[in-house]
Amino acid sequence: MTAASRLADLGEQVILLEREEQVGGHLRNWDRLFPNRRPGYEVLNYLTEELGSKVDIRCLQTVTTIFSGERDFQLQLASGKSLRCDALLLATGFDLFDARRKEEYGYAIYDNVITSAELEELFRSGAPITTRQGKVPKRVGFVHCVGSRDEKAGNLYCSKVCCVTGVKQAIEIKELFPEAEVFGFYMDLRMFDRHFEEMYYEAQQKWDINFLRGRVSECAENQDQSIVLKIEDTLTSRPLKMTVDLLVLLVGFVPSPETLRLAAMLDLPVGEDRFLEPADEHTKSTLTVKPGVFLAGAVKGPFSISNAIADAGTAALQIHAYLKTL
Amino acid sequence: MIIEGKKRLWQEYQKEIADDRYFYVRSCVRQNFFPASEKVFLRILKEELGKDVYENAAHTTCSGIGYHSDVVPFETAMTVIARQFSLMTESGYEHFVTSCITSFGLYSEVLETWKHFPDVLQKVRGYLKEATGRTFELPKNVAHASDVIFRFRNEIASRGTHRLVNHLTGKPLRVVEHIGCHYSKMFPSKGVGGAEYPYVLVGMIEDWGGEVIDYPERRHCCGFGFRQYIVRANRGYSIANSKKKFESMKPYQPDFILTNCPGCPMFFDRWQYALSEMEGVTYGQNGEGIPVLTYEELSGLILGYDPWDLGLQVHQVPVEPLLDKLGIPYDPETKFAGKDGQDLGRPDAPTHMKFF
Amino acid sequence: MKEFGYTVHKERLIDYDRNDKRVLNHLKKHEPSVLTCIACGSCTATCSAGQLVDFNIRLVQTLLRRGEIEPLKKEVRKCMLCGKCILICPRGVNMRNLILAIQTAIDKLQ
Amino acid sequence: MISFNLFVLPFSFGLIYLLYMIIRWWTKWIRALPPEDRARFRKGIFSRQFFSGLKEVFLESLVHRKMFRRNALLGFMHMSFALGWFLLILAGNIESRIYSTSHVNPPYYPIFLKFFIHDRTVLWFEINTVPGFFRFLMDFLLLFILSGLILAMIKRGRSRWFGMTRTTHSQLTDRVALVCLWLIFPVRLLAESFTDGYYGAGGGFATQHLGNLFAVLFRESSQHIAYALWWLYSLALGIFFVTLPFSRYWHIPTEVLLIFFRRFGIPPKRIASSFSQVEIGACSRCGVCIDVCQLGSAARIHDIQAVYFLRSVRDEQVSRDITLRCLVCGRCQETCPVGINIDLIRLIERYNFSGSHASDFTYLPEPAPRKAQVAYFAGCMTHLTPSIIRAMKGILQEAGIDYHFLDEEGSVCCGRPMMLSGKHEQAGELIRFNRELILQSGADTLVTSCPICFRVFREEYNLPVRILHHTQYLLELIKSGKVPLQTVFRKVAYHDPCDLGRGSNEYRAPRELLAKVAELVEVPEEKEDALCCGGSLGIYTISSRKRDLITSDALDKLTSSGPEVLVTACPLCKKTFSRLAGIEVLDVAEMVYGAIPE
Repeated sequence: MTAASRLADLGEQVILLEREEQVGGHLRNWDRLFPNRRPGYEVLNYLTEELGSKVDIRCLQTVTTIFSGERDFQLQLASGKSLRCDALLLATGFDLFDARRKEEYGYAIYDNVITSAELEELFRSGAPITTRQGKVPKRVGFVHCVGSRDEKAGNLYCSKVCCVTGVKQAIEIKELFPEAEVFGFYMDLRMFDRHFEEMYYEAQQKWDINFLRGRVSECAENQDQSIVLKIEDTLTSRPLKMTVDLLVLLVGFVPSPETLRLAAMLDLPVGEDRFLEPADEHTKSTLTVKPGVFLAGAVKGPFSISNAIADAGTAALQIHAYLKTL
Repeated sequence: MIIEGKKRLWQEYQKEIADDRYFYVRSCVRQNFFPASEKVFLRILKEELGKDVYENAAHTTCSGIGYHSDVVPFETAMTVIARQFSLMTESGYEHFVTSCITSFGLYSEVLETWKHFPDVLQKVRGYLKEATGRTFELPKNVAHASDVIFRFRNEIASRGTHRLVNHLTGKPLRVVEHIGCHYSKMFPSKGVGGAEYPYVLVGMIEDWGGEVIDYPERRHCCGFGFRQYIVRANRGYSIANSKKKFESMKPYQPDFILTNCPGCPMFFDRWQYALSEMEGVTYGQNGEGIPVLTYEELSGLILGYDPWDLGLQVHQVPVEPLLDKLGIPYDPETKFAGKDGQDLGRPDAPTHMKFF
Repeated sequence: MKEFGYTVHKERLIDYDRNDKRVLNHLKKHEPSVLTCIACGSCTATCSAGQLVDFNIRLVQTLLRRGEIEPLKKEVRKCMLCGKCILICPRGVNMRNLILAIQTAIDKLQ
Repeated sequence: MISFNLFVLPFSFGLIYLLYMIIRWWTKWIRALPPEDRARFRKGIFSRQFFSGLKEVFLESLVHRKMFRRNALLGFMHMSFALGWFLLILAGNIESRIYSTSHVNPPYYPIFLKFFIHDRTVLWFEINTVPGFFRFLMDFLLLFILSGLILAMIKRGRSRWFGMTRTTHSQLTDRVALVCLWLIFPVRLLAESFTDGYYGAGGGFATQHLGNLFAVLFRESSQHIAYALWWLYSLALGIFFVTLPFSRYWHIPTEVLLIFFRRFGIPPKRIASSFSQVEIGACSRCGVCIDVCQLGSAARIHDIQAVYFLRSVRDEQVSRDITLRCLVCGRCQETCPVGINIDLIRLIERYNFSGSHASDFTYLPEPAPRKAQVAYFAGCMTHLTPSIIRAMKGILQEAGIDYHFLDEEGSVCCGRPMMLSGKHEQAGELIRFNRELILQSGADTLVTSCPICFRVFREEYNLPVRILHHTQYLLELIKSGKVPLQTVFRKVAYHDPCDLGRGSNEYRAPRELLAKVAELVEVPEEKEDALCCGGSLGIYTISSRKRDLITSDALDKLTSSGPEVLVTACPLCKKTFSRLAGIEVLDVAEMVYGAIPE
């Protein structure tokens, strides 16, 4: 969205193809954003207003084929329509890791194991947060790095934003249930950006949230449908067993099949981590090896919202510069 | 518990099980632990299902116990297994069925190794040739005996005289299923239902009318863990593991435990006795233990075989309460009578556990 | 009780559900700085006593959080209260009162 | 015939009760003394010490010399009450003898003399006569006291004039006693005046005139008013005497005993004893300790100052947290007019809270130091300021000293921090270890860089060797010309570490050293009044934020005259200051080392 409006501002004619019925991507499902816990819709509204009617937005569109011409591209759409363009920007984002693939956590099998996305949806809808049996959770656990930094899940990379999301959601749970015990089970806490570490400090100091270092190895369901989890308490180097009423899995980023399909059509290089490779990691991070094709945001790997917006701006400028050369 | 979730997983972990012409290899220890089980397996396949099962008198241990106790090197184990395959090849069979879970695990391990490192396979062929002058083909299909029973569970049910239902209350029996660690923990794809929620025994229980208990320590090892058991001083570890499981399953009030491994039923059965003697605890209802069955013994009961022919009298946790629930008739008099009627002698009654 | 020549081994596992959190709760009230520990271990690295014995003042905080009272009791006895750790701690945890308050709390319980 | 009237009863009962309480407690405390101290006491009574004791009682309890030194107005206020009242009683008794018929008078007789006696023979201005003189004197003394009373009232609102920012929050008993005390003298004035006015004679220059005025105003009824006032006067006295033992005024009798305890050489104890109890009772809650406490002035903690702490101990309501919330910097002790060992009483209470937990120091190794003439003990904290160690090594090498670095491989704590927590037994184990270590080194001089260690070495180790702080030792070296120095022209401010200054009374050495190598600038509140850096190991229950407030406040004062370097002589002070200081913070040793020519 940002890239589109920037380009429009620069006087370019932009067509924004969206697969969903609305633009905004994952941001639409997010209640509040880290680190300041401001409502997600604020940002979304800003972006939408900024976009206004500057660009031609076409929702529910799927690109079936792309013909790469000398200096332009022909897009064949599922709708039957086709359209020509001088430059392509892939901003098709990411998918969330399918938590069912971590079978040992029992997601979609045990009643009270949910994902961070589901919890966020609960926050957003304002629906009461209870166990599936309808009782107020007395102890809530957050499992970090679900589907990230995990050879068994086939993802060696770090999804970057789950740590801070975990801390944010933990605080939000405490805001709702001050009496509840909240645990974060982590391998490392990567508070990589500004105000993140302070938020982590607040979580400990103000909200009394416990962070326990170790990766949850397996979960099981008790008779009362609470979850008993096993973990090594690496700080005492002893195995630890704990019952939680609600277990939240902080699911990471995975490349979306759609992105990979488009990449294949444009034969763009794909990295070991199955995210798209820019022309140069440092100096040409929004360009690709293919002239006229550009990348922005989470097609290149895990991105925070602020970083994605910044990246989109850069991409817009790169595209503008490129179009001048035509 | 969201059952759909499990079903979806079970769909993912389907495995091919040959339907006839089996080359059967036995377990080292089961005939001492639960003497009738392997015999019953053969009887069911041959007499009930009319399958072709071949046993070769020359087959040996797979050396798994030695391998897992760190006394047999992997090369040796592979060569021994190569010999088993050569016996199969000679006898003109391609479907390999093992009675032992550890063997099954080891066979899978060896075959995977050979698949990924063909040079190792060549080496082993060389060893075998050198040592015995034998050659061999790889089996087309390797299954554990419980896989085979699983495959024919409906046939068994249809021929059966009993179902896993309490004939007094009409309620389904509540069953704890325990899978031997070496069945699918090493190679989830080689086990029916995978490693986390194996289906092989669940399938039998459900299709025979029972209800499966999923308790927190379900995944935990029975406590055999070769090294732990074989060294006497280490048996404290072994029994502690079993105890952990008993304590975890007790609140669910299971009617019996079903297993598919040589070691597990042995330890569930004997350790319940040992614990009752050491700590005075029992885990079943009103002072009884929780009966432990092998899948063959259970199949036998379903098919209405005489409990004593199934060797249930050698269980240390008495099975009578279970037989009563199943409504299976038995003669207490003949419990300790041998095949030809001679007296096998009665064991001392346990101090705390109810004995019949 | 029969003797079989072996005993049932004790669990090494920390059973968090069963452990005693009363000392922890007392500390949360009387020395809240304990909440902010990030287990970096700088306290242990500089500890005077730690140079001589396997005393781990970082572990004191961890055992406290896990409700492992027995080992905790043993551990706190080794502290010399010299206060080097306080000068090092990046999160301003007040270790010396932590030690004393733990002892007070344990006394209260017994 | 003995003069009597019902209204004397409240006074009399009050007096009897008070005397009973004093005798009861004094005997209790004296009995509770350990044998050797009781012997000292007995010896003392018949020695010259007794009279010097009396002198001190006069100077401190009545004249309030120390108060005067602190603030003239404050001193006068206290004196007018104490001395004035004392003299009033004295003179009153003598005066009463003039009119007394019997040999012994009931104690109330002099107090209510004017009620019983209306001497028309002498007029108020005939002060050359004996009775006239006494009338004059009595009125004069009464006005003297009332002047103090007025000051006391002013102090309520304008405490700054008396050199105090904050004053004590008083308890109920204190307030009751205070009201009575304030009533006694004006009521006495009125009672006497009304009486004298009614009888038209018997008063002094003040009472008589005031009386005549009342007589005109109230005529006949002034007699009844007078009677009522005498009742009120007696009641005020009575109630004051009864509440006294439960109020701050208990310090009046107790301080007297304390003074004799000290005079007779009875030493303070490390555990609760009658000495500490007498000290606690001797606190007059004057509140001068409140302003000097940095926890109050800098960290806004206002409930733990010595006056409140001692009160809560006396009322047996002391809490663990309050006991442990004190820098033990010694500033309050330094300024206490009664000279109570406040820090010691803190440690006694901490000891009482220290609970049942034995320490486990079985891990301490066998000390095996190298033999050397000088033993250097850096101390735990110094290991966190390696620059000090480097400086010391450098200087000792330059001076060619044969020394052994006792704790080069890390130290066993000196034991003072443990003592500060009240655990002396446990501290004893650490002390035994280090003592052994020092003795085995065979050194005749022990040098340490840490004032905390220095103090405990001196006070607890009883070592047969010279114990020096490095500032003292370095001064020796330089005076003996072993270390050549050149002045580095830098303006430095010196901070006195608590345990070196107030704790060990060493203010000279560091200053002399610095004078040789740099230019010392003025520092407010130095030497005895020096501030604590905030890093004190004496305090347990405080947040790091509060500590920082104390440190920043101290820094502001220390750097007020714009030095280039802040110099101290304690690794803990250095470490504490350098976190927040805008300027360089160095140890004296570093300054000296830096002044050694290439």
